[in-house]
Amino acid sequence: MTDAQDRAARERELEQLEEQLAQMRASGADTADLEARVQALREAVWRHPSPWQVVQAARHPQRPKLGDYLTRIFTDVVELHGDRLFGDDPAVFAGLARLDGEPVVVVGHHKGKDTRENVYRRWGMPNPEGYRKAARLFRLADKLGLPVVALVDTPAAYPGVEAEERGQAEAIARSIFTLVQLRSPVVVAITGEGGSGGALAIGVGDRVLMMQYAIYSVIPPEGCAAILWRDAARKEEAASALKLTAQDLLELGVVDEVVPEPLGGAHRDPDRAAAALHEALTRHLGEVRALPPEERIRCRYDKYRRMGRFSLRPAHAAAPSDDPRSADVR
Amino acid sequence: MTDAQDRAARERELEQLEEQLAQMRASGADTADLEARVQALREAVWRHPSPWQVVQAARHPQRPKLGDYLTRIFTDVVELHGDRLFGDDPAVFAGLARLDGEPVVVVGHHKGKDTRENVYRRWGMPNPEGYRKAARLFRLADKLGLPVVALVDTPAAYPGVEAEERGQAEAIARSIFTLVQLRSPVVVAITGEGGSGGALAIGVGDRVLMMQYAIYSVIPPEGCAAILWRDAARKEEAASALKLTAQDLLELGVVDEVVPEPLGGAHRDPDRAAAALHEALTRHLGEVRALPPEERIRCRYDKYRRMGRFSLRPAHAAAPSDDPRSADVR
Amino acid sequence: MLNWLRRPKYESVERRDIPAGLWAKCPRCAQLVYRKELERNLKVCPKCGYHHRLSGPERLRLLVDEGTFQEWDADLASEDPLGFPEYADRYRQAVQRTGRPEAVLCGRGRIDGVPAAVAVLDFDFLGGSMGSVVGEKVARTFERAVDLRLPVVTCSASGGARMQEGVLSLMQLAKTVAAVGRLHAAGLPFVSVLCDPTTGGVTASFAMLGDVHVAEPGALIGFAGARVIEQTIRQKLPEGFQTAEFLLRCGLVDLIVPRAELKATVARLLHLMGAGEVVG
Amino acid sequence: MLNWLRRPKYESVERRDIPAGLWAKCPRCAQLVYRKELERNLKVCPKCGYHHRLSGPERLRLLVDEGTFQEWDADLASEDPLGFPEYADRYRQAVQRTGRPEAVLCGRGRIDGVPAAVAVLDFDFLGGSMGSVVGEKVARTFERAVDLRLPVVTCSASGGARMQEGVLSLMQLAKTVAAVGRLHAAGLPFVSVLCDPTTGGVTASFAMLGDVHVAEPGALIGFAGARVIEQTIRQKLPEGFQTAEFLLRCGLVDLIVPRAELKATVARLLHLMGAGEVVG
Ligand SMILES: [Zn+2]
Ligand SMILES: [Zn+2]
Repeated sequence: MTDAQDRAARERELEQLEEQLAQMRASGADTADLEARVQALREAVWRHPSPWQVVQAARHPQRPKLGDYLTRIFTDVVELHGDRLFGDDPAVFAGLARLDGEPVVVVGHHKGKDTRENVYRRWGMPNPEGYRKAARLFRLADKLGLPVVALVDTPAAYPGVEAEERGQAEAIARSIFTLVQLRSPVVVAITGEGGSGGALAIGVGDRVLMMQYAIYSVIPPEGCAAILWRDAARKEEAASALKLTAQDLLELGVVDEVVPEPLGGAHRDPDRAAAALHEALTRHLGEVRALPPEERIRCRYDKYRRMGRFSLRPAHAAAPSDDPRSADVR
Repeated sequence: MTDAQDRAARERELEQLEEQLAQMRASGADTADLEARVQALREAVWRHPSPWQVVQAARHPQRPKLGDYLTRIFTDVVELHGDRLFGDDPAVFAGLARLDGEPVVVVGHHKGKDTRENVYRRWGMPNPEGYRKAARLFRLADKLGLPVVALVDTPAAYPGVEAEERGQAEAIARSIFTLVQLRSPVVVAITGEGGSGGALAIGVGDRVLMMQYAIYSVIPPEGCAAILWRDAARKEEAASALKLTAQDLLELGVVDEVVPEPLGGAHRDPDRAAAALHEALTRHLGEVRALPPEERIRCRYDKYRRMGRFSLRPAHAAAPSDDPRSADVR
Repeated sequence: MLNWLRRPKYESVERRDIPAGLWAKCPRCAQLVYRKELERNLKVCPKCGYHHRLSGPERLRLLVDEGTFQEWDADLASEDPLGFPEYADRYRQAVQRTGRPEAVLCGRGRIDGVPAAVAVLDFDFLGGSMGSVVGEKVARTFERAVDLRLPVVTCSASGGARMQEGVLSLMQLAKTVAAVGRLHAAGLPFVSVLCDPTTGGVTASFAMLGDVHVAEPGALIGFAGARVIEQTIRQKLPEGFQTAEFLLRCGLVDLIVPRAELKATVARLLHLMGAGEVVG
Repeated sequence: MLNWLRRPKYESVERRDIPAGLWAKCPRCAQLVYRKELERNLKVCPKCGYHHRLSGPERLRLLVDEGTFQEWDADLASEDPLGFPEYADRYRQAVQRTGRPEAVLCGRGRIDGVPAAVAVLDFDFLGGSMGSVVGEKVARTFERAVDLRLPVVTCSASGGARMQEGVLSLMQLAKTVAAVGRLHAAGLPFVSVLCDPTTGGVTASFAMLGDVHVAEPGALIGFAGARVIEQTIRQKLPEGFQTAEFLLRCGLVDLIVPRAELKATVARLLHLMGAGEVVG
């Protein structure tokens, strides 16, 4: 039995035990023994989860969504609508709220809780209107001097004919352009799926946090496997190759902190997940808030300026440049 | 016979003579006598034209349009397309060009030369995309430090369902908002019809010039007559009441200079009309260019801030306020 | 505070919207409603939720905390700059009929305790049209707000620019937009409340430049008039065209708020935009 | 100047687009064209006007005055940051096959005499994909342009972000957009030339933020790939979808310029945006 098969078998066993446990609890039976077994197995399964396991956790239907965090972390939430140009995109939330009593602008991808809502919100895949609504709120934050909190959870920008017609690429580029130049503090949290440009469009900030079992990738593992091996079924290998887990991205310098989740995923204890996210948001926002705006913009520029890894071609490397950006900087 | 009837009779006579003159010229006959008669009659008819006569001149099918001025006044014209959001509006021209050798941004309403082109360009009535394209070019001028020249000639913003859906009012308001805050010099010329908000959207500048037989009105005379007297046929009275001629608007402080036209209208000698407009544009642009941007923005603010006439209500006028804006300022 | 503000006259509104007597007929659901009940319900039909139009003073009473309003520039009056036919008479009649000086009420006050500069357009006065005085008073409201570090709340209800002041009315679009620019540069919040109806030049100027756009349910909001559009496209307009709900779908309005919640919502928005801290 | 720049190798382009021998078959009109004639015609089909793809060096030769190009950062190379399957091999092969170091050529030169900073993406090199090196070189091009007060011209031809560098490639969108912001703040012109094909992450970053967007006729320009969209909407895409002409109608492109006029048009645009005065 391979590692992956072994892992899969244990995951199935865990699922079965969890179901059994739920039934026993419902019937009022004594569950102490079973609970201990479940906990032990859960720890075994999740101590070193495979990247594909994390992908599944990030996409888990019960995983807390924007709305779950809004109600637990923020108070006084008022959703604002519309891009003032064409429409209002239900796949993007944008509004005003309080974080620890202080007003902030909150923007995030809006997935649904059931099929009907998912259809309405396009599974959190924005159209250009969504990004333009977000950018409008970013500019409002800038005008009023309010911090921005962005919660990222999207499979991708919506791939549709009308999205292309109305400038999906322009909307994403413009939103990033707005964020990198914003005077306001910007703290981003990848809470679920960080799907490429569709995520980055609202995911550029002074600090980027990432939930423990969230993913962030330039392409979905399935798409990667289809391109690389012409076989979407090799998605597990692709998930490993893409380095899309929070720990990977922390090591690559793309995210600043990994926010811990309950073992096995935030859906097992949304309150605890939200509390951890809340603590991290508060702490990071406090830190970036302390900087003067010009300094903050400069630091944000440098942060993204440093991202990426490259080296000097050996043939030319005899005399390394004294430009600090010329070589690998991580 | 009333004044108006008398005037109409003389206009008809002038038209007939002009036609006769053209035929005689074509047949090679001696036209000296007839030319003198035509010239005398033309002077009589146009020495003190009625407002309605001016309305007709402003709407004359042969009146020079944006394209006629572009070719005569500017060089090196490059039209740019699109609002980068939704579409490209053929009712608005926007581009780069040279005025007296210096680069400028040129924006203007784009009417057609024949029915087919008029349909395509919606008779110069913009959709929101047109105003958003214009505003994009205004921001480009601001970035590059280029002056803006805006040529106004539109019956109105296009009154359509889709225009409303895509925020016609927002597009107009936003374009004005962009213009009042622009660091670049902005010189506007009303060359034909200045149709209310549809004209003002690109018609706010450091200087506003107006061709002698152009009109500028908050409502078309026909619409005014329909509202006021429930009789669109009383458009001539309405044209008088609305004070929509260049001379009226100069006296009201809305325009800064009246640009002379050939007797009877620019269409009688487009070259001469363009030369006069060119001279005025050059002169005014030179003047506003000399100011530092902050000063220019302040002056532009004050210019519009002063527009309008009002007084203190007699009951309260015993102690006039010392605020200079409290009373009529013209 | 002026007398007419403390004791607003409702006659004109009532004349238009409600038949005389104890009972009023709702223009939307055609049901008869007891007039006192309609008043108690903020002129919202208890049967169908139709939001009757409010006069400027009614709107002010709805929005601003009692006893906190200080009016600005009540003494500005039009001087009929074009000598426009019938304008002087109609203007005088509007003053007499409404007991108010012009189509806008401006001043400062508190909204659920939040100090704010307020401009309320009055549809009863020549259709809430914007001429020199309305433009001037609105612009001054924004300028004073900058001086006093106050947020601005406008409530629009207007047929557009005032025809009788010709192109001078049109210039009020530029004037008010320029004043909004000053508030924007000062980083102060602007909530634009769009009431029934907001059309033409008012929509195409300050009213569409709010940081947040709040509309009343069912309010007519648009640029071009329905009749002009019908003549242009030569077909019937779609159901619900130019309503607040239509504009929400088109991305032009942030929130639709029932009248009973308007004051609390505006106050909350002002707080959330950082306005609560300012002491007025 | 590097050797491969003076004597560009066309093989790879020719291998893909043109059958071996003296005659080439046009992929659009299927007619046979004499290869030398096609070369003389800037690889535009003389029968139907189809614009064959150009390699990076061909594009540079088309755009930049002979003998004026000074390359920047030719020595930057990917270091396979994820240890991604097959990447190291494919990268090495791309270097060998094209004789070029990466998927972008950056430097300064003159365009019809106008000094400019130039970045040309090379579709021959791993589909012009943007990884750490492309992002870094593009960002440096904008930064150096600010230092030297030069305008920037980019020519994009790219399948998007480079999958094999994972989310580091995605971060190049933010990096390049931030660098465009610096150029913007410096008031310097940016002409973005969109060549066939420009898709994905390159379109969604610097390429869509030009002051002026120039596209080649028929060029494919878009964000999402056609196959992904077809799978999503479950129907055929409209005729001409995501072509330059489609984007012009959608308001996303300023000008469509045939290849023969590209250089003169870009130079003219730079002049008109005030770039001519800068001495390089
Ligand atoms: Zn009712
Ligand atoms: Zn061909």
